[in-house]
Order: sequence, then structure tokens, then C-alpha cells
Amino acid sequence: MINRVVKNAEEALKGVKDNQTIMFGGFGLCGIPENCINQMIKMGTKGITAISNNAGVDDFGLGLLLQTKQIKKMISSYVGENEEFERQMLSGELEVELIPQGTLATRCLAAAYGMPVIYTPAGVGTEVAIGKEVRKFKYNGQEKEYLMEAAFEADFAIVKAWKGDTAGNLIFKSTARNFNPMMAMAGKITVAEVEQLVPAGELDPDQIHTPGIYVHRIFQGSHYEKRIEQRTVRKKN
Amino acid sequence: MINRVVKNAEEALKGVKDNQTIMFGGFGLCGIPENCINQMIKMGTKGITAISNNAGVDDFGLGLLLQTKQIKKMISSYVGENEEFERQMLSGELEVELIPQGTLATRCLAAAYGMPVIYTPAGVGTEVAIGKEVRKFKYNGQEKEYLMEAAFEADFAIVKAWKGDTAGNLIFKSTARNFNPMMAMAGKITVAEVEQLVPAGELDPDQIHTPGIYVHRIFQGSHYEKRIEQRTVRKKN
Amino acid sequence: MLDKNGIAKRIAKEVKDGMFVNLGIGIPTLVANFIPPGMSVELQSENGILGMGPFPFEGEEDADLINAGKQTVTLLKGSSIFDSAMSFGMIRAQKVDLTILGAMEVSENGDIANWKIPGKMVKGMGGAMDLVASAKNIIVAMQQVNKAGQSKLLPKCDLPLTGINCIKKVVTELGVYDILPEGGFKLIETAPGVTVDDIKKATAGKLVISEHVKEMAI
Amino acid sequence: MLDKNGIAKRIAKEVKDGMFVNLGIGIPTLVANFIPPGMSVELQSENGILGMGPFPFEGEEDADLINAGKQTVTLLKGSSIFDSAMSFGMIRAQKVDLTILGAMEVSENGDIANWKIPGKMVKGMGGAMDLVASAKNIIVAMQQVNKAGQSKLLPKCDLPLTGINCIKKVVTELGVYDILPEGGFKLIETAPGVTVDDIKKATAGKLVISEHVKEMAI
Repeated sequence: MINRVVKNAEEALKGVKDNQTIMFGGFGLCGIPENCINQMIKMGTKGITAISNNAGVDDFGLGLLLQTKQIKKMISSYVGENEEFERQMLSGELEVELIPQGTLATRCLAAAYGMPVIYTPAGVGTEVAIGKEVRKFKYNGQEKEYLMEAAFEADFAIVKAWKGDTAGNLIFKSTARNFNPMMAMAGKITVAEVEQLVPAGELDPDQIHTPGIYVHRIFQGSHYEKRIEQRTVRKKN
Repeated sequence: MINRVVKNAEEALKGVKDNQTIMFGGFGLCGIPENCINQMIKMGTKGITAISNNAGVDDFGLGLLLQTKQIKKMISSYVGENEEFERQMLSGELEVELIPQGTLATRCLAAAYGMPVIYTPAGVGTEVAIGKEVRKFKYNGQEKEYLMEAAFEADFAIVKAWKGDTAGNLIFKSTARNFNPMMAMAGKITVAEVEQLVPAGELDPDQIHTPGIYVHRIFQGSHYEKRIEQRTVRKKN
Repeated sequence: MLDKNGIAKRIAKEVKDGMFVNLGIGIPTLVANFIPPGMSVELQSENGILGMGPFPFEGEEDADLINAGKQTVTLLKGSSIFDSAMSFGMIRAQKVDLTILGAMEVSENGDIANWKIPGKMVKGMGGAMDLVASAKNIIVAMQQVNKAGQSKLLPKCDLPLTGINCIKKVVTELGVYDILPEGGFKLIETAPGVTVDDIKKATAGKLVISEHVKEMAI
Repeated sequence: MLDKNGIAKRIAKEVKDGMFVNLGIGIPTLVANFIPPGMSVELQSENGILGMGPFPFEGEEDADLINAGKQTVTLLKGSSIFDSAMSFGMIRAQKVDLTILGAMEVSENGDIANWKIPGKMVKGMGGAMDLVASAKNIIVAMQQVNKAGQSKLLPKCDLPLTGINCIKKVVTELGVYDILPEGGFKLIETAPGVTVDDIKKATAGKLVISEHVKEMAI
């Protein structure tokens, strides 16, 4: 067993420098690496190119790193629910590259699986296609056009899992899984914070979502707020 | 919940015709759909193009369908351990397309994930590259050549899982997983035989390896022999 | 004229037994409320759920269990959770039978715009571009006329596109339209109390009046 | 001159703490027996294991748990199981630090042939083509001379290739060779009792004798 444990977020983020590309797991506020985001604020790392499906809200998640203006560029699929984001984007302070959600996921998968490019039909005929190779392929008996999209290159991937073991194996809970497994596999250096860190041997090898070979540093986070963005409920009758 | 249960192998393989392309899950004799293979022998389906990593052994696994000469063509990565196979191949009775194991796996994944083609470096500069597009890409800071490989098209995918539920969700056990999940996702019609079929709701949604949306027919198999190809042990001292 | 629930109710009639369905944010989400109880349908949420259930009871919300609209939801029996690569994999592989989503504009050749108003609003496309590029059957749920009184069924979309030649059917507060392969909105049903004249005024794109136009039965 | 175990023992010295290693069938499999007990190394088996352990005790074999050579094996603490797409995904993504495999022929520019003898033997390439195309560091374990007495270290491979320009090091019963970027087998160590003359006779490809050739210490 190769031990991947580090003490805390500080140790986990050693080597993060200004002007790097960093992936952040999570969908909305669900499954985001809260401890590492807080640590990034402490560190004051600047000029971040953030690959993340969303940008958090004004006062939580990646929104915090927008408030401190540590993010230079966002590569995301959906960035609503964030006024500060909108202000920085419209004023030109923040660079934004919007790409389809499936393209974002699959460009992570491409990096994870050593595929330099993938083809997707998402965005054909739209402004997303500008400057990209368009090529016809047959799939499922249908010929149509596809865009060539490149694997991401990220200096760090920072993800949040539910359980992890000392070998770096990760298990995600419910829809907090989202982008976390692919990003975990896509970083040059992958940092995972987990709610529960257990000794190697406690997790069922058949039930690992992300094998430890992809995870370079793992630690048990603390004080998870797990804020809910849209609390929707029904009444018992 | 959409119910995917059929009674048995006979019902599961309804509609299988001569001269179709069929994927068979398994690696060696590990995780192979024993019940369905036996049913195919009963049915006498001819002219099968089989996509399977291996060809079984002379008297078990796909080897049985070779004995009955039901297979016209094998698409595999490794076909040792099978004398009848070698005889048919050298005599020209059997068409054989050998492709790298990772290429086989990834062409299944491409079908499963709606990617018409993928690029892999496996086989560049070898006879596997003959007639294929070779293209240079940069990945992980390194520029090298890749082959373009197409997603498989299979009329049926036949897989074996450990547990399944009535909604078609699958869980695999240990290395009996191998090619089964990708093939399950890659068939136009996917048939899954399982050792244990349980009611929907009994499996943990976080631990499903193959979601039921990909699995069209599921049944509980019986009389699994699970033969071991290379029994290797050490002595207790 | 239909309200939002009316539009959702009408669309629910397009949902058939055994379908896997993806519902977008807004009116499409309401469709789930009108699927007949006996029908076997599974909802896919592109953040990684198959077999999505209704909102949780008060006090049972789980921050780790949300839908693509970031709302707290529940799981039904037989559900499964997967990562975003697999989620969009199954969308591209056309395993989802029906996609229902909102739009700002739809053109007579089936183009859709729903993610950006240049200079004003840029929330992003989320999963919409993936869905419209791959889905076999796409229905748009929308208001036919915008707040300024302009039709959103157009000869050509003005806003940046989400996808091209992809929409098969549109259901609005006024009627139900099939988009013809050769182009055009073919009116097949009118909403209760709505006349063909009302519809003509509210349709900027090419309108084809079916011989068999009937009033919606909902 | 080394026996198979000797070759494996020498190669084991190339394995470093913290490495993920893929061992091919044959001599490479034996390398696992010579990794020092205190060292943290995880073995990857391309059918879908990380953290592969030794053969099971008699009576504890599990038909569902085999390695890429189809042998019954065990799992160590911290192991994980995955499908073949992920397995070759991590191989292509160069997460495996060291690959050790057998060969029929190696050429002086690092080409390797190990999967086919036309007209005689066609077992298939299995995962070998994927491994040699992607691995950062590949060591070949082989006999330097075939049964007919011919060298298998060649100017150019005669047999169908498995991969090109990929082998970094070769360990045989006679010696250890680095393959030079400009081409050539650079002899760096001789096996006990083997002379440089013995090696010259057994090497058909370009041989470069290092100034610092020494006898292997194993």
C-alpha cells in the first residue's frame, strides 16, 4: 500500500502557485472541497484558472475566491446565482469560458483516460464551435457533425469525497459525486479532502469510485457546512 | 421504476439472429455469461461476429461456440489457450481480428458514451495501424502519434454480473468485472445474467456499477460452474 | 390559455410507459407532477441520477442529494447515482428517450436558443447543449410570447443558439406545434379558449395550420 | 549467467518506493517475489486490480479473482477493482510508473516484438501494445539468446512489432542494457561469470560497452 495521507489542507496544497490551472470538484454547492477553498483564501494564490462546473454563490464555494479576486479565469458550464461573478464578468475583470456541461465532464475524462481529444456533438452550429474542428462521423446508425475537444490539463485537481482510505481510494456520496471522480483522475496532482478517512483495508475494493493511484494527497476535512442552494420540500399530509 | 426482468436465458435472447455482432463480457473464463452461452448453443445461432477479449478454452466459455462452429469472426485481444481456435484460424475457417486490449475496452466505452471515435497510441507503428488514421496530438506535455479507432456497434451485448435488481442495475464482483460494465453499456440490446436478482430498492444507489438504463433484459442464471483457468496457490507454512 | 401547470400537464401526455425522461429547469420540472401514478417512467437528472423522486419531506433534505436545478430531491426504488461523464455519456448514447426543456426562442427549422442574452444575461448553457445535440426526442415547454409581446416562435433565432435542427415539438400557453422536417410550426392543438387567429398573431415563424387542429384535452 | 529468478531479482532493484508497477506474464511475474518487504509498491494488473497480492493459500482460490495471466491471486489492504476501460485509461494516462514485460525480440532503437510469429503462433497482443505505447518506463525481461542460439537483441526486429521506440532497459541472463536514445544496447552490467566477450557473441544489434561495466550485485 502506498500511503497518500497528508495532515491537513495546508500540507495538501503545498506547491500551488500563482497562475496555475486548478480543477474544483462539485456541482453547485454540492460536493465542493470546502476546506481547500478556505485554505486557498488563506494562501492568497492569485491568477487562478478554475475549471469548475459552477462558480458557487456570492458568499460560499468558489464565490469566495471570486470575492477575493484570486480567480483570473473560469471554465464552467453554468454560472448563474452569483452577482459578484456577473459583475466581474461584465466589467471584464474576469475571463470566462463557457462550455457545455457534458463537454466539461468529458474533457476531464479524456485527461483521466489518456485520450488527447474527444468528439462530441454538443455545440455544433453554435458559438461554442467557433475555431474548433468539425467532423462528420456515423454513430448509432446516424451520421452527424461532431466537435473536437481537447483533454484538460490541470496542475492541480481538488476534490471532495465522502470516505477515503490511507491509500487514497475514494467513495462519493449521492449526487456529491458529480464531477469529483473525473477531476480526481484528471489532475497532474490530485488533492482529495474527505469527510471520513479510514485505514486501508476498511473499504470494499469493489466499491471504490476512484482508485488511489489517481489521488496524490488525501486528508480528513472538518467543519463541513454543506450549504443547500435550493431547499425544496413537500409537506407531509 | 422500469422493470427489466425476463424469465430466463431463452427469453433474454429472443430476437438474436444469424450473422449478428454480439459482445460477450468476461476475461478468460472469469465473469462470462455461462447461461447465455449455453442458450446460444441450444439456439444454434450461426455466423456470429463475437467481440470478446478472449475465446474461452476448448471445452468452456466461448470455446463451446467455436466447437459448434457458430462463430464466424472473433474480435479479441488474446486468444491463446485454445487449440480448436488455433486450428480454425490457421485453416481459415474462422476470421480473426486481433486488437489491443485497451483498444477493445475503449471502443466499448466509446459506444457506451456516444463517442464515435477515440484516439489511442496503442498499435502505432505496428500492423494494427494499417489502414487507420494516424494523427499527432499533445497529451501530458508530450507530442506523439495516435490511431483513430471507431466505437463498436453490437446488436447484442451479453454480460454477467454478480448482483442485479429488477430495474436492471448491476453490481460486479472482483475481477469478474473486467469488460462487463462497458459492454453492458455498449449493446443496442443488452442482456445481463446475474447470480442474484433482488427487488429494486435493495441495492445501494451509490454502489451500482451499471445503471439499469443500459440493461434491457435481466435474469437470474443458474448452475454457475465458474471454472478456474490457472489455479495458482501458495502453501501455508 | 394555459398556465405553467397546464403546459406541464399537456406535455405529460407525451410521456409513455417505459420511458427514461430528462426534465429541464422551470416548467419541465412540473411535468413530473402529471405523470399518471401507474406509469413506469424514470427521471434522469444530468448531475447524475436515474430514478429521481419528488422533493423530500420537510426536515429530510440532504445537501448531498440535489437535482440538476440544485433543488433537494429524493431517490426512488431502483435508482442509481453516477458521475457526470457517465451521465452525459448516456445522453450522447441516446439512452434517454425524451428530453423536455425550456427555451427563449425556437425557430421554424427546430433551432433553439436558451442560454445567453448578449450584454445582459450569461448564465451558461449547463447541460442543454449536450441534451439538444443528442436527444432523440425533444419537446420545448415555453411561453409563446415574451414580456414585450413579441413572439418567441421565429423564422430564425436572434439569440445565440443552443442547438440546431433539434426540436421536434413545442408546447406553449397557446398551443401544441410539431416542427416539420421541411421547416415550419405545424399547429396541431389549441389551448382552451384560444383561437387560430390568436395563434397567428403570436407566431412570427412560418405557421402551418393542420387540417385536424383540435382543442387540447387536458 | 542468471536463471529466471536471477533476472527477476535484478529487475526488482529497479523498483522504487512509492511505485505503481505492472508486471507481465512469465519472468516479470517473479519480480514481485523480490521486492523488499518494507517497500511500498502497488502492483497493477490490467484486467482491473490495483494492490494485487500473492497467490491465495490452497483452498482459498476465488474464480472471480484472477490476474492478467488468468492466475488466481489475492488482494492486499488498500486495493481497488475497476473495469477494463479505467484500467487502460490509467495506463494511457501514465499513472503506472513502471512496466516490466517479456519479449521475443528487442531492437537497438527500442522496438519490441512479443505477440506473433507469422504462420506459427498468434496468441494476440493482449494489453502489451497499450502498455508499451504509453508507459513512461519499460523494462524487458528476456532470454538474450533463443533456443536456436540466435540473439534476440537485434538491429531491427524481424517479427511483427508490438511497439516502437519504447523500451528503456533490457535485463537478460547475461547482462543489463540501457537502450540509448540515439540507438544501441549500452551494456552496464554483466551477470556473474559472464564476460564481455560472451555478451558480444550474444548481441546482434549495436552494442556499446560502458566504461563503467561492472558485475551485477544481486
